[in-house]
Amino acid sequence: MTDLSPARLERPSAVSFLGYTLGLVIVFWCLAGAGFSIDKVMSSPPRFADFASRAFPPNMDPQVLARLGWKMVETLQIAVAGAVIGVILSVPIALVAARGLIAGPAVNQIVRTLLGFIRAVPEIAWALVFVVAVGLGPFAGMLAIVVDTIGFCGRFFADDMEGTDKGPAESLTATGARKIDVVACATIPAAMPAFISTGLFALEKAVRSSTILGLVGAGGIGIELKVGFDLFDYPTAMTVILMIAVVVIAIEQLSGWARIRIIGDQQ
Amino acid sequence: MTDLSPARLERPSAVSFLGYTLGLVIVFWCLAGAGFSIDKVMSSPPRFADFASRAFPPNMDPQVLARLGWKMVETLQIAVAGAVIGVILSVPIALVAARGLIAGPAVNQIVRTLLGFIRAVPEIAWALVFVVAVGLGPFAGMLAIVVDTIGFCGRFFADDMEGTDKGPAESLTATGARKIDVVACATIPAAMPAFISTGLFALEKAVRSSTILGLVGAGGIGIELKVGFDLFDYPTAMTVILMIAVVVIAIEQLSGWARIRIIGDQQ
Amino acid sequence: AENWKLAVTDVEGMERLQLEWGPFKSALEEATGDTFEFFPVNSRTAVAEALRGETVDFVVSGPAEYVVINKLTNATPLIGLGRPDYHCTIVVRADSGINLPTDLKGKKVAFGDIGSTSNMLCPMQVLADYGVDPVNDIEKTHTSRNIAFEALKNGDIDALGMNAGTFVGVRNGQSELPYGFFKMIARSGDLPNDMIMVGAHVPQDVAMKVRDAILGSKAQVIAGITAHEENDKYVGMDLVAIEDGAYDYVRSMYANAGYPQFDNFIGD
Amino acid sequence: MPTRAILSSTTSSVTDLDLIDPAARQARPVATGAHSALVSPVDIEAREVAKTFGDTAIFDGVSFRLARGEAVALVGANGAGKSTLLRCLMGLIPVSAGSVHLLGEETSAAQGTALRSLRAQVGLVSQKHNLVPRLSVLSNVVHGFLGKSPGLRHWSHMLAPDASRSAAMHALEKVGLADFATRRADRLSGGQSQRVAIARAIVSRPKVLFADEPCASLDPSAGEDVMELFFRLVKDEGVTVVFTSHNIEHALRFGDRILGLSNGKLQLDATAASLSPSDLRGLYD
Amino acid sequence: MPTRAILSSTTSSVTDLDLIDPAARQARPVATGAHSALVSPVDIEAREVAKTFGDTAIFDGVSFRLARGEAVALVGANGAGKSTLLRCLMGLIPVSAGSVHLLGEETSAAQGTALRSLRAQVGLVSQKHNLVPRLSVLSNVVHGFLGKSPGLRHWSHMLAPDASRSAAMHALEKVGLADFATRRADRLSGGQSQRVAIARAIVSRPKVLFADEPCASLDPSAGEDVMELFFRLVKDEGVTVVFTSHNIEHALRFGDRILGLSNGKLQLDATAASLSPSDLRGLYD
Ligand SMILES: Nc1ncnc2c1ncn2[C@@H]1O[C@H](COP(=O)(O)OP(=O)(O)OP(=O)(O)O)[C@@H](O)[C@H]1O
Ligand SMILES: Nc1ncnc2c1ncn2[C@@H]1O[C@H](COP(=O)(O)OP(=O)(O)OP(=O)(O)O)[C@@H](O)[C@H]1O
Ligand SMILES: [Mg+2]
Ligand SMILES: [Mg+2]
Repeated sequence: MTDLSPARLERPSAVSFLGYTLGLVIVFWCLAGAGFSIDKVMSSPPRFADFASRAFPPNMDPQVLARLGWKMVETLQIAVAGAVIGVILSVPIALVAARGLIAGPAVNQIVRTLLGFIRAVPEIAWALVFVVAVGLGPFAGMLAIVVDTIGFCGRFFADDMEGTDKGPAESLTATGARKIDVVACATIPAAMPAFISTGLFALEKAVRSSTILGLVGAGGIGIELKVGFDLFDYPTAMTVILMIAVVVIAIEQLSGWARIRIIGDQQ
Repeated sequence: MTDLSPARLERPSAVSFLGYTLGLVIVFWCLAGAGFSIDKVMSSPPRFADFASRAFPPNMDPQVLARLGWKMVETLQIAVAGAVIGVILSVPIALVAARGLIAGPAVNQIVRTLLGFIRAVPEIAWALVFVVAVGLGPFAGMLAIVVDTIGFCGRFFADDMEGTDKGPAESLTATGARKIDVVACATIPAAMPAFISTGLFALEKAVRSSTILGLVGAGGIGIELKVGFDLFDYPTAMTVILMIAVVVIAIEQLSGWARIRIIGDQQ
Repeated sequence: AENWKLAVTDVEGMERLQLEWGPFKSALEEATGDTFEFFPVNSRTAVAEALRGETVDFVVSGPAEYVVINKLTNATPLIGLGRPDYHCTIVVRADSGINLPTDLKGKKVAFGDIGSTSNMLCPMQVLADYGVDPVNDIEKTHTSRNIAFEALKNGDIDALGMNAGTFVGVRNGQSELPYGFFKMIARSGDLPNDMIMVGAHVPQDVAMKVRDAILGSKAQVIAGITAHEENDKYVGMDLVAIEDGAYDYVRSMYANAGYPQFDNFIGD
Repeated sequence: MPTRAILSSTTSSVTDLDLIDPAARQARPVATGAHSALVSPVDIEAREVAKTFGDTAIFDGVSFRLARGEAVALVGANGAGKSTLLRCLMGLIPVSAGSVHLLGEETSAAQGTALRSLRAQVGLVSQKHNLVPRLSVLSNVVHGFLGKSPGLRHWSHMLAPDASRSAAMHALEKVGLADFATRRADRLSGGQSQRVAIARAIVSRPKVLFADEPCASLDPSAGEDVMELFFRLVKDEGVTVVFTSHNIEHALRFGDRILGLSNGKLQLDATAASLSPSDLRGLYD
Repeated sequence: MPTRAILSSTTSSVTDLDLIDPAARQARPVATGAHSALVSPVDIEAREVAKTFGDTAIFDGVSFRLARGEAVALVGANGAGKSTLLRCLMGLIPVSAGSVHLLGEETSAAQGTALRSLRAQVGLVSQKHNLVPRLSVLSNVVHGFLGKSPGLRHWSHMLAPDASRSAAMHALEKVGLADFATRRADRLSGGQSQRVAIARAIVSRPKVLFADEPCASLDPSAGEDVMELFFRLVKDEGVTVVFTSHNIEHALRFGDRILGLSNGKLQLDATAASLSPSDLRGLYD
């Protein structure tokens, strides 16, 4: 009987065998290069406790809280504006970046490469570009967030759409629908939970990377954090981190709520 | 006949109507706060040309290229180590973070909140924490990347798994399989393309955020970039950006290749 | 009355000014009769580009920043913000056996951000003054102040060059460390002043008017700057007229640190 | 109890079908009978069609001509290639060799707008139903209009023109699901989702209808009703219907003509009248 | 041409089934006949079971007792609640009222390990097949062992113990798909994927088998073969089989007993012998 069964592993070709081996070797070489050491991790708790003791308790002075709260509102305002515009612009970009959706492989490749460039350019460089373009201030910060969001969401939206079940799309294609209609009616509904997850992450990312706002003179909570650290004022930095955490977790809740509504219980 | 058709819109409840309106108002308020201005964008080209002219051509001095190339290797080494460990650790974390998978809602909530905290803490703070814990050097940088990767991948892996088709999982549950077996056999294969997309993005992210490596004294290309900008040596900064872009695009290609293999043509 | 745009960046030791500029701003507006729009900016590169693009008029910044911004945009100094005790130091652990800067040859030394006056340029200059070439003789690391400080405490690095005032403040906050855990093995002379500079596009006479107005209401403006500080370490600061020549020393520091492009003497 | 929904309107007069465009009824000459390829126009023609997936050949040398208004049953064992052949006929997957003509145009060569306008005149019921899971049943049916009038208005029943909405409701009524219009498509029973797929395929009044095992999940009575519905489309409107079925009785009763795929060839092409159930049995060995 | 695969081994001797554990064959006393609830042990019992989805009641007051070794056909119109009832019986969705006993334990109350070990003795063929699309056919079948021996080794055919692999191949052979073992499950025809689902359900030799329209996508001959296979499991091994079907002939021929759901109630519970096809017709109006 046993001889009926197929081989456990298809015999890998020489090339792919080499590929796997090389991959493993590289990972271990990287681990070695990173100076991996369990000892070091083990010996850290006491030093760490000392450090933590200097950050606790967070600074809860009402005046400081009020100021930080206000900066957080500023930050949120710009982050929301930038993320919303970025997410909206990402949808058409993702449509042409996704393989097998509406554009051919050459276009996919070009758009994905451009998105890669956008991500490769660091925040500080985008900040400079927009300071040059529109001057210091919140608008430059917002534009930097828009670009950052496009680099992130454009790629993920495209990947999310590629991963959807092709069945409904095929059946709609059979009705004679245009590609764009098929995408709107079958692909996007299928990818919607992933879109929400990615889009709200982009908002969260915009809030967290509010240091970018500090770079362009738009105030925001990022500058408070930097100054807190630079002045060794860990309790205040801690307060800022806690505020950011509250926002991040609130966005996470919103995302969960929206996703559950869309995914449904599927029973 | 027409009266047969259901209403176009289910009448929204007063609460949700208020919710939608409020949402719109907030978005517009945010846009206003961000100082949106088309004028400013229009007037930028000459200033921008001046800026660009100072960045081009990139610095292609062979000596500089060699130095930067070497730093890039260092960076990649630590980024790969950190991202690989982070991605591996993220899988079990995501399993308990994903709703309706193996853990109850309370556990999901706690884990997701913790992941939110991890993301709320900025890179510089993680760098500080790990320098305190394990001392200055590549290992601290790697640990910071691990934590960063967990915050990112833990959340996305969980969301990806929540979004999968529940049918196969139900049928495997019916065989009496444990939850963990169901996840391994049905949920993870379904989420695999998304895992690859997210995991390789985490690697890309680790390379891009290599400034963190500079902060912990682990060298890396990040500090070169910072020096380039701080000392207005834009051509060199440009070279670094181009190098990062090459890496980002290479990772993107790898991701596309692996995803296409897994998604298949589905005909 | 005109509306000026004023950016505050990298004013070491006066970081709080970036956060709590309200009183300073009103003092300025009262003194000049103009209105000022404030931009706290974390990146001197961004400020320089804004000045060059003429989207900002005045900048409050430090000496090292002035040197590079001046080089890039021809902005000129307007008023110096003279502060007491603005200097840097080289610190080691008391138990390290290092007593002289020359003992640091071949050792690990951490500095602050690249291009920071008191956290990088100045300590490097100090080393050079003691006969240690900061580029070739030591193993240097650039990192943030807190990371460097923690690393020194743990012995990951052998010495740390930073703003002396900041160091003293931090050390005093470390109640659990024994007295005398650290020692300074060298310190610099006082550094040139932080300043308010004016963009090249602002007409000279207008700039002078603003300067005179500020100098005329010195007391209020100083009070504005120091208004929110918990302690009085900045009390005693002064507003002074300055000239560019005072910064040549800083220019030479750049060359000494391995970045000759900002040094007048080499450039000429 | 919403359980039992009845295919009530299939018994009503055929004028129901003409709701949108009464003129359409006479637009297509009705075939005079089975195997009328020579007297009435040819709607579907396959010439030496072959299909391989990678190295695996599924079928080859498949040729046939189907006249307008014929009801054709495509039969064959599991894996014989019925679904694959239907997808080739619609140009959803490329043929490996040969050519396919649909309504006078070559689908296997058509592209872009030409291919789309061809498909817009053809309805397809997929074997897997392929509804869009998270949308309502009504929206799924409204999607059937996307070929004929593309664009935003047919993306959702909420945006659809009144005429399309009522036509969609009417199609749902025909398959007995009018009460389920607002239900999410992933909360239907197997048979219900199959019926929605049928409604989507017929809502835009196609000239040609491909139905891949349209009755597989239907209960006996609903299955008959659906076949009756197809029969009416053929007889009264001259629609050409090609359906696959594992129900030999259905195939012989509702098909004018039977095509049988077996071992990668078209082994059988005959009028239903000339065949008995036992003749088909041979295809399944 | 891989097209036609034959259910060859269903005609071979029953000892095939005993490959893994020859002792198992006699482990379960065989029922002496239909409606033997009183003489042989009761394997499945539903007491006043009701199910509602949100506000929609699907059925209520459903009660029955099925003896070990009975073959039971569950019939009813589309949307009558057959699939829902099967899922309630397996504890995959909670019942809204009443209780379900399976193999002597209350599934509707069981949790954790108890529920799992109960399910491990039960096989299920879902109406939608529910294969894991990107895995191989063989891995999908090997998954059938996850209940009896959980853990890594049954995650994939590559890791599976030899005994499981050969049992899985054997099950595939029974459904005529031995040649497709390494094919990705999303590249199968409709009937092929249904057969894989059947193989997965029987591979671990369950004591109870629930099959939701197991022949819907199968060609007539394969459908018969699968029903024969079930019949053998019942007669030779005392497996209790509950299958739903829209094929009245199958239901009457292979079921000892017929349960009919209609209008939210169990309207019919009788031996197959006492019923004629026309008796069932009433369920579909
Ligand atoms: N993407 C694919 N790659 C390889 N083989 C495939 C692919 N899709 C289908 N096949 C194979 O092609 C053959 C024909 O499949 P098809 O779905 O057309 O069969 P069918 O006649 O519709 O069968 P059924 O009655 O089971 O629906 C099958 O053997 C199937 O396994
Ligand atoms: N998640 C759900 N929410 C609401 N209603 C549902 C849900 N799932 C199923 N239903 C409804 O429950 C009823 C019974 O569905 P079920 O799938 O059990 O029918 P069935 O008897 O198996 O029908 P078929 O023969 O078509 O497979 C149907 O009317 C269906 O629309
Ligand atoms: Mg098929
Ligand atoms: Mg069902």
